[in-house]
Amino acid sequence: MLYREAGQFKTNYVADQAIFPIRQDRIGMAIVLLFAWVIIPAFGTDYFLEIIMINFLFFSLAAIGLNILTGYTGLISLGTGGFMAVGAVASYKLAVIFPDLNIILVFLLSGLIAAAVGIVFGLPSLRIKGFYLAVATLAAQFFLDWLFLRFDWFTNSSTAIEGVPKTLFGFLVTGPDASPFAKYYVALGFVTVFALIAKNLVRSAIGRAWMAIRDMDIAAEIIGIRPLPTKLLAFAISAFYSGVAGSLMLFLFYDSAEPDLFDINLSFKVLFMVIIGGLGSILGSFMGAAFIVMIPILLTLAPDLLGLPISSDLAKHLEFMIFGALIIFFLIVEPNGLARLWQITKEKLRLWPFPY
Amino acid sequence: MNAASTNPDASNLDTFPKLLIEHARKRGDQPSIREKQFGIWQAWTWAEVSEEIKALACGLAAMGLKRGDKIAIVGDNRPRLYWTMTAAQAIGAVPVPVYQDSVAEEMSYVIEHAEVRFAMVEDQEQVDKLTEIRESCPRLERIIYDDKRGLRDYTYDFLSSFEDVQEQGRTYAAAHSDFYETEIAKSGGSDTAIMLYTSGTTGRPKGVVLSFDNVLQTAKNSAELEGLTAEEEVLAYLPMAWVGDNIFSFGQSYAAGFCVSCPESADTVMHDLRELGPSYFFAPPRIFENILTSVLIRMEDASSIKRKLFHYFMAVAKRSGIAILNGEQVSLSERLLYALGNILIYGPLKNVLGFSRIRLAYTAGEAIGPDIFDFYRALGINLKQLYGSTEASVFITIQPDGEIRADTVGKPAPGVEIKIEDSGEVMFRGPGVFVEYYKNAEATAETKTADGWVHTGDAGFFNDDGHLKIIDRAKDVGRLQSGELFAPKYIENKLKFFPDIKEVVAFGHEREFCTAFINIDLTAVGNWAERNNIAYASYQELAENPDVSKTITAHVEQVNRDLSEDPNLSGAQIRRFLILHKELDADDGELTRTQKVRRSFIADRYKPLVDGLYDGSKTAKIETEVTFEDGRKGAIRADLKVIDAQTFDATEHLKQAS
Amino acid sequence: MTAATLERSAPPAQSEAPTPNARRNFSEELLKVEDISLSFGGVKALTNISFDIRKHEIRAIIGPNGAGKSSMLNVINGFYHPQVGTITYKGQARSQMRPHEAAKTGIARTFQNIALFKGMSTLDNIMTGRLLKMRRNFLWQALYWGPALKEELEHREKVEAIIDFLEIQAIRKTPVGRLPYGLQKRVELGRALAMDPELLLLDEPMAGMNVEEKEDMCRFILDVNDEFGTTIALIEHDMGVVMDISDRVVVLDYGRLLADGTPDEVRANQQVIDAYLGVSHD
Amino acid sequence: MDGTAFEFFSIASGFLGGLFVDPFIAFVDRPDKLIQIVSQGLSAGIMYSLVALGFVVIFKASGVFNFAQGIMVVFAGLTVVSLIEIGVPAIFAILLAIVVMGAMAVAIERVVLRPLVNQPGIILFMATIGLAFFLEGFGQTIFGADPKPVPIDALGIPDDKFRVLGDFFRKPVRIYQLDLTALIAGGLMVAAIILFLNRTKIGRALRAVADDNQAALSVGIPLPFIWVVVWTLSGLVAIFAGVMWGAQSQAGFSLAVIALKALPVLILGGFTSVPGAILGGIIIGVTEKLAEFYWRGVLGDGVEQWIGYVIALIILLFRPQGLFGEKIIERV
Repeated sequence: MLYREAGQFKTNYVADQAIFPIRQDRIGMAIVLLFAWVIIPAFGTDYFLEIIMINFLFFSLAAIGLNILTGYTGLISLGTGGFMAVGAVASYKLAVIFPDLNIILVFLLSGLIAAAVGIVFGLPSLRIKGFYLAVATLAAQFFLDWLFLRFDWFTNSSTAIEGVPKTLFGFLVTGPDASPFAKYYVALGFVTVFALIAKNLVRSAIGRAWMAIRDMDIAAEIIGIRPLPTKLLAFAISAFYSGVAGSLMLFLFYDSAEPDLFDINLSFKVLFMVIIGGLGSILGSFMGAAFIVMIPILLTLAPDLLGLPISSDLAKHLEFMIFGALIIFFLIVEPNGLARLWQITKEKLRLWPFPY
Repeated sequence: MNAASTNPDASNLDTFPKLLIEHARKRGDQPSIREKQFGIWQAWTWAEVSEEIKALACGLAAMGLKRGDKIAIVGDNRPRLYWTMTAAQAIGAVPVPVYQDSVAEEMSYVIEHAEVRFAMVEDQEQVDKLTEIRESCPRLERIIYDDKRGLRDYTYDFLSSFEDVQEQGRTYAAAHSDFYETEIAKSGGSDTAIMLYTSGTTGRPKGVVLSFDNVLQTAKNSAELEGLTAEEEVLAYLPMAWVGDNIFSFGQSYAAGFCVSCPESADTVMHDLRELGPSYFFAPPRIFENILTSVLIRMEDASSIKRKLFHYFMAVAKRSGIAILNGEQVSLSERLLYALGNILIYGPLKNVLGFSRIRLAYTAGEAIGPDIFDFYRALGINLKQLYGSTEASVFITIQPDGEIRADTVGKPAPGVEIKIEDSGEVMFRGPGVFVEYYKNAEATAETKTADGWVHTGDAGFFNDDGHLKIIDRAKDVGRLQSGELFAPKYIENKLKFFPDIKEVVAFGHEREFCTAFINIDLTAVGNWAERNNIAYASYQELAENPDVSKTITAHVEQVNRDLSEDPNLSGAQIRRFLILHKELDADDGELTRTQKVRRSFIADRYKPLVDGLYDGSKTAKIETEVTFEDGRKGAIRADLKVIDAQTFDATEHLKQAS
Repeated sequence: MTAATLERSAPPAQSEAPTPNARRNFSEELLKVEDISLSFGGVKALTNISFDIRKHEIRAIIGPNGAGKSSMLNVINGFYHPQVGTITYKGQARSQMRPHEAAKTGIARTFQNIALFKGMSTLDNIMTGRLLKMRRNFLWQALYWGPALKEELEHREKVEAIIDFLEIQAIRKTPVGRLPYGLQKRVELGRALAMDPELLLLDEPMAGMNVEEKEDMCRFILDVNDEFGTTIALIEHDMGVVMDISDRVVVLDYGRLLADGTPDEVRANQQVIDAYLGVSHD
Repeated sequence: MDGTAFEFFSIASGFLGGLFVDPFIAFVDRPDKLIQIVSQGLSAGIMYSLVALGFVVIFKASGVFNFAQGIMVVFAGLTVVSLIEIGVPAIFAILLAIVVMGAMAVAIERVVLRPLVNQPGIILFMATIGLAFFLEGFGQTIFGADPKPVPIDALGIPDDKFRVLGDFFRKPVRIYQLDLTALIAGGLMVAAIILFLNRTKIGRALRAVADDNQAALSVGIPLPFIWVVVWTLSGLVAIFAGVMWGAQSQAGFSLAVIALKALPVLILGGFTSVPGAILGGIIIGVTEKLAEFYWRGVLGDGVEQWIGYVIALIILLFRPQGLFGEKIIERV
């Protein structure tokens, strides 16, 4: 309905292969970016920026990472939390050991370290498939959890790792004293750049190789795709995203965290984002992250809004139940995720008023 | 090359090659033609096209194509085939486009009759066809192909590729530096621009000779009348051998300087139409009708909310949209409602169909159903009817903006005079009037009077507003035994306006009463059957379904009721009819290539059925030979039910009305 | 009637010319298999198979169900490793090879049960066929700019030429999962062609098709052979098709070589007649 | 060789020695300890086996990777305990728990599985994670979040330990009756399930379903019924596992996480193998306890948290189908 595609014809491949070949999509994206970069920081409260937006942003990044692995390459992973932990710990250590290192480099290097760890734990994927692989990735999760808890070198002998205060262009952007405003921009910058990179990857040769492996690995091999490097690259890039997300989580959101924050439940949370958002969709990663981030917040707010006094314990229990029920409900309604829902809607809008 | 020779003054731009050079000079970097190929719309600018055509023209000359020679053009709409027209014209040769789907025998006649020496064809399929008929057409010396696919093993020495010809042309042009410009300068407005073979309903096709003046004047006049600019977008998808395509996709493009786009393949025309979003569009009523049918069918499957929205706003549009488009007075609330409808329904609908940007759409060739016509106008698409013929270089009448009616074809086109003979036949005279029928002085004399008036063969009259109304072919208008008027096409069209009915052949001339053969529309009725869980394996089975008969009978009776309102035609109501067991098909000779029914051929072929309609029997038997898609032949036997329809007399109708 | 009526692409007026099968001469060996034996845990799939495939020819492998035809293709493109025997490809005796290595040396194939990437469009599926030829690493691809974009577009052009060749423009952006069977087969052929193969292995390219689709597919196979000079080895059940389009035929039965020769020779071979018409093997 | 290199070398050799030499010295030095730890490992292993068995039964019959198995164990255990707490006799408490688990199976089939039929495995897997969340919230609402002690006496489970082999070793080996009971009862349970699968009509149908859904349908047993049966069956196993496990410590929601340890058992044994689940459980249980005890000196506490996975991974690298899975032959 909103789409007016007649006359938007392409006279070269550059235009035809653009990320948003339809003009209305470009306009939509411009509006989203305008909101994200100007309107939200201009009008958002500290609470909104920090608790909702930053929370949403680093989870989006983690979800994109997992989506590359699970959605595009078809390798189920339950180790995201572990890779995020690697990123968080690495950035903490790097920031402490090299106090002069630029914060952006700290985050990127942490991502690279996580990527290296990802490659190691990705090795079994050559031989193991499906749920076997999923369980194998749990090994990464548990091992890393234990590692960071057990060897206090990682935490500098403290019980928690901390977001070290750092400046960027003269502004304090991390640590407890940094303003949510500054933190938000750092998170947004990372997410914008890396979402674009992810989108570029999945629509070029490497993305097609991943999807080929996902859809039919035997045929992929026969057209010349080498399975191990392709899968390992997916693991590495996925872990890189998770690692950076873990760093952002520590430096921009929690400021201080015990390593067990990055436990198996965090892995599940990100996996939920990917499934609810939509496997094999960058947009879906954002939608899933928004959904999973918002549910607990809404569920905590709901009793107050409805004027129902519930004990905090009961509220907590109810939150679990509702969360679980919602997950099942969404899987039943649209197993292919919110992105698919949007895709269908978009398809309908493009064909409106026709049904097909 | 001096500047003067490439820069003829404007009044001297009397041929297409001259116009081409002018366009290359004036808007050299603007697109001249596009083709969707390899997934994108590849474009050539006027400057590039000018170079391509020059190389081609010189190549053709180098290979021996002489002034006055004919070159056949066979294939789908493709840039290189359009270039061939201009290239041939540049060196004084005459392009003869041939219907690409005609069978070898039909093609052979045209090639032979036109004394074609060269042929420019699209691909292997056409090469094979022409190679086959070459034996019976000794004059055909050279076949040039555009697409070399599958032709690698063809070693015939009479075959050349398009690239070869251009290569030779470039060499030739280098050696004869002034050749091209001199040749172009040699032609003038009165020289032959093109020969088009009409697919006449009877007899052999005739070669209509049109001069540059004919085509160019008509194209210029019409472009001026409608305000066509160099910014128009046009999709060239109709057969190149048809005069309409020659005007809309070629003549007017040169006259106004706009870009013409060729679709990717026959399968993708609708999709390409949507992508391109033309601003100027021509389609015969049949296509508009098909689009409307598919719109309605698709809306049937839409959710009930959407369906209700659609019907509600379509009612609004019918009520006010047409008036708004015609510039009439409409209340503010209706205008707001229409604007809302535009957001919710009309805009998206036009977008999906590819009609969003249409400023001007024409239809012609047959009567268009009022419902169909109104539908598009109500959407805000400026659809107009025109009346024309090959012999007129298309335009005889055009509906002026603001004076659009479904049942008339408008006022005389610029420069055209029209008179009605006592017999009721429409005659015209104007700049587009053809030169002659090629090698057929007799037919020329029959059609064109000494002072330039041309018989259209259509019966019609001017109404009070000065609009021409066409009833039927003059020779087809007959009389029942009772002496009452029988206009078969009028009746047929009325029936064909029902989406369920695809084709009708009415009988009645010198008969006791009027009868008809009916073809149901497989798409529309098939869709109905699917929704009602009625299984059917073939057209024949669906046609025999009693529910279908019932529906069709209702349609026939509705038409009878309408006819009874018209005192002149009330005698020619359909008393008996039958639903044919097969679809009428051009491959069986039952339709012309432009999908018009060949009445007498059908009457002959299905004589047992016609007899059955008049001898009062309940059923009629028939055995027919058919050609399958793969070219094999087979026979269909059928035992058809003859249905009696209720008729109404004028008085009864009046009684009901009072 | 089957596609058997489709003649090798002789132009119409030259029908008096010697038949193309006889006219076509092949001497250069592209691939030779010698004494190949393959078994799965004691079950013998192939026994002592030897034959060759010569450059530019269309080589058919026929035989009843379970004759080992597909196993033979799997051996050629490195999916199965025979226990005994040697494979000489382009003059080099091949050791064990993984399928992606076979792909690198110019062997492409299609599958009996279509093996397309269901989640991707026709265009993307065929684009995957170009992966081996794409040189830019993922860091460039992450930017989708400069050399990576240029490379992407070059390959898009190649792929578009294939789409045009196979006449599948209308389904360019349709996810392949939604396509009817016949078109899927065509897309799969497109993906194999995108690899610019020297040897194209087709596993029952016409299985499950109607007459019209078969004719189309025959035309495409012949055109591929003709235009690109691609050597083709195909497995097919439709004898009419096989006899019409292939230059030489290998007949397998129960994993053994039954006959090898031109279509006419094979047709006249008594053992072949027995295998096909005589005692039923089921 | 300078000082630091030597230092490094000695640390490394100490580390490796701690991993691969010292334990064996300890084995010989204190065989009583070894036997005792192996027996603990056996009893933990049989628990893993039981949870894994629940997974296997469901996965075999419906291809669902049931992540909620752990929470079902907790839920079942708490149901029994809570019923006894409010005064229901033990035997009725167990019978009631069976009814509850049966009802839960019906509900799960109706609400979760049926609408998701024919969806890919990962979707069903995610749904069971959702189910796990729901059950956890639901269970905490009903039973409260705090762990409850299992009334061992009421259930008639012996709670003594006895010392054996005192004559052979420096110290006698302590064997807990609880472990022994678990071992014996677990063994009986497994035997019963194997009998059920092999000897009853429904059991055979279940196995048919595992091989081919269509084939099973043609036998005339409705798929939903089979699903209810397998979920009830795994509910039964859960009751047993919940009570026994709870008896060793306490019945509480933390047990659900421990149940994740049944996963490497699955890899090891194969997702569809009943004997695999049992043997895998015992291997993992014993290794875990051994590693925890003997490597504590070098690696510190908590080795048992991940060692099972590492063992499973190492085995997978050599046998991708697990110890008992069928060999996968890839066809094209």
